[in-house]
Amino acid sequence: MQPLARLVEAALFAADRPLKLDELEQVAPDAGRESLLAAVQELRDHYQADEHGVELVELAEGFQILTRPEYAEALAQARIVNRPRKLSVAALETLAVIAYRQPVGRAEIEEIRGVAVDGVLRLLLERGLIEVVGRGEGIGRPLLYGTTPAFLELLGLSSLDELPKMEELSVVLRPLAEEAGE
Amino acid sequence: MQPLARLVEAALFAADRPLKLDELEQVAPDAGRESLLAAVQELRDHYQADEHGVELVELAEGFQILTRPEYAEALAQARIVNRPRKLSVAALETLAVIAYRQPVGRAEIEEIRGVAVDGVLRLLLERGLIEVVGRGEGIGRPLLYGTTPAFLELLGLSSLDELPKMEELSVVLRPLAEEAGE
Amino acid sequence: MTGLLQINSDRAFVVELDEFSGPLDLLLTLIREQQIDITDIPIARIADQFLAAIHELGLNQAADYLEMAAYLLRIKIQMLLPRPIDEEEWVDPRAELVRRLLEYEQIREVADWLGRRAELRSERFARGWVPELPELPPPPIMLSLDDLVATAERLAESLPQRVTHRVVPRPLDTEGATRRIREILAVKEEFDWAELFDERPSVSDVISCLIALLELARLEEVELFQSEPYGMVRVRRAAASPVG
Repeated sequence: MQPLARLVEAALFAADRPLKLDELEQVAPDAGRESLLAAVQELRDHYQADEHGVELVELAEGFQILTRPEYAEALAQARIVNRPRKLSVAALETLAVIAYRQPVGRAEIEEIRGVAVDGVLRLLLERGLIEVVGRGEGIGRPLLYGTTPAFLELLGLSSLDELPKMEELSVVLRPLAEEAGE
Repeated sequence: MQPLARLVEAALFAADRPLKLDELEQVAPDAGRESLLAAVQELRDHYQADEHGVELVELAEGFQILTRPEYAEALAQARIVNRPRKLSVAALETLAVIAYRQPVGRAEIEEIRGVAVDGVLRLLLERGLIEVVGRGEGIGRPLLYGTTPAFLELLGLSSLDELPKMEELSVVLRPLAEEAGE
Repeated sequence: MTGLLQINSDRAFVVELDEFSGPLDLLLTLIREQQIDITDIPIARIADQFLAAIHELGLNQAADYLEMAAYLLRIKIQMLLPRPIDEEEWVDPRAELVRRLLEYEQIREVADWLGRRAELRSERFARGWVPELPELPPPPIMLSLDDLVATAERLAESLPQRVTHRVVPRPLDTEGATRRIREILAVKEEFDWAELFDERPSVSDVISCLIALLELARLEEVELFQSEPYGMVRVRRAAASPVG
């Protein structure tokens, strides 16, 4: 392949979105649109002629390299794309706080974790691991969260009582009199 | 390219992480390990011979397609990619201790580095470079840490065996008795 | 004291104001700068230089550095004690320090190697954009009880539980208070601020409302006024307010 086609391949591969011609121009500022289009064409032809497992397509969003459609099923079957994912540390921490302190509101979770948790809460709600179990006292009557049966199922627990006891996490931040009295 | 090499290419393209041979076997259940390895080799040779902008590398006990290093500058300049932030010396030192002594607890890391490492450990955990791999003996049953596949990925290592051997290092730990006797 | 001042005035060594990764790093730098044999450290001199350096670098508040300084001074004193007549019995007080320094040097070498590898790796990029295959449900979640419990314990450990004087009140909820104020303003043009509360509001509720009101006043959404000194604070929808 020609140097420009190689650079175009690297750019299309590494980009986190389809690239328009303008964006390719930024990668190779001296090349000019004509030669860039020729390079794109060369790459497309190459994938075609050498019978690659991927192809170069042009959609409204720009140019992109995609796997050929005939492999979609094998990839999905093997969960190459749709593999089970571990929860992020942020999600896991939030889930741990909710599991041990439910029902618990957002403010309290944020206090313990020290960061905003909106995004994580939404994710956990969408994945059915937590649900809204009520509303708290106080201004705005905050939503309170708890874990779902799906959460227990995922952990292979039959009830929340089976969660290992964690005195610290269920007690800390409870009424201060207790702690201060130590 | 041969059909199996095409399928391997599609799988490696579709994944955003290194794929182990096991995972490739799931994509092509009837192929057998030998022919899969041959297909991987064919793909690697093809990228090399046809001078592609990407190459196939062995990484984190698997295989991954990555852009060639010579394009890093152009891609970063054009904001196609963000270069990962460099790890601090503190983080690298902590990783070094964990990599060589895993499973290892916080106290031991602090003893070797001579500083508190809570913050660094948290950062490394959050970035998924280390994980809790068990608990030690003794008071409080301290958490023990080990490195993750993401650690290998970050360094471009195919396995922990690629780390420099202790005896290859220029500084060699001598037994205490020897020094005391001087 | 004189020693310290002396070191400050004639600086035989060059300490860069770069950050050190810890006291061992600083110590090793001092030793290297002066090409000192690590197994025969002139401990009195190094201890003074270490103290001078952490003072100069503003590290004299950091516990790790202070601990090392104390350790060095302890060795310095031990070195001054008369040795037993029988030299065989004598254990060099510096032996442990030497072992730690060598061990640290080793780790440092590995850390540098890791850094170079990471640098090389950062020149190569994996696929940035992986389109979802059409019509796939979201990927299943992997979750283990061990992970959850380890995470919970890690969190619990990091909580300030042993600090008994730290009072952790109910968190303020200015967002909720703002919402409530806007709700009332949507139906009333003006109201007593006491209307914001239940019969027995908590301190944090009152503070939340106060902060919310001040913020809304700043944004010119509301006007606050009193009809007489010490009178009840009234909240009024501002003329240009988008609310309502």
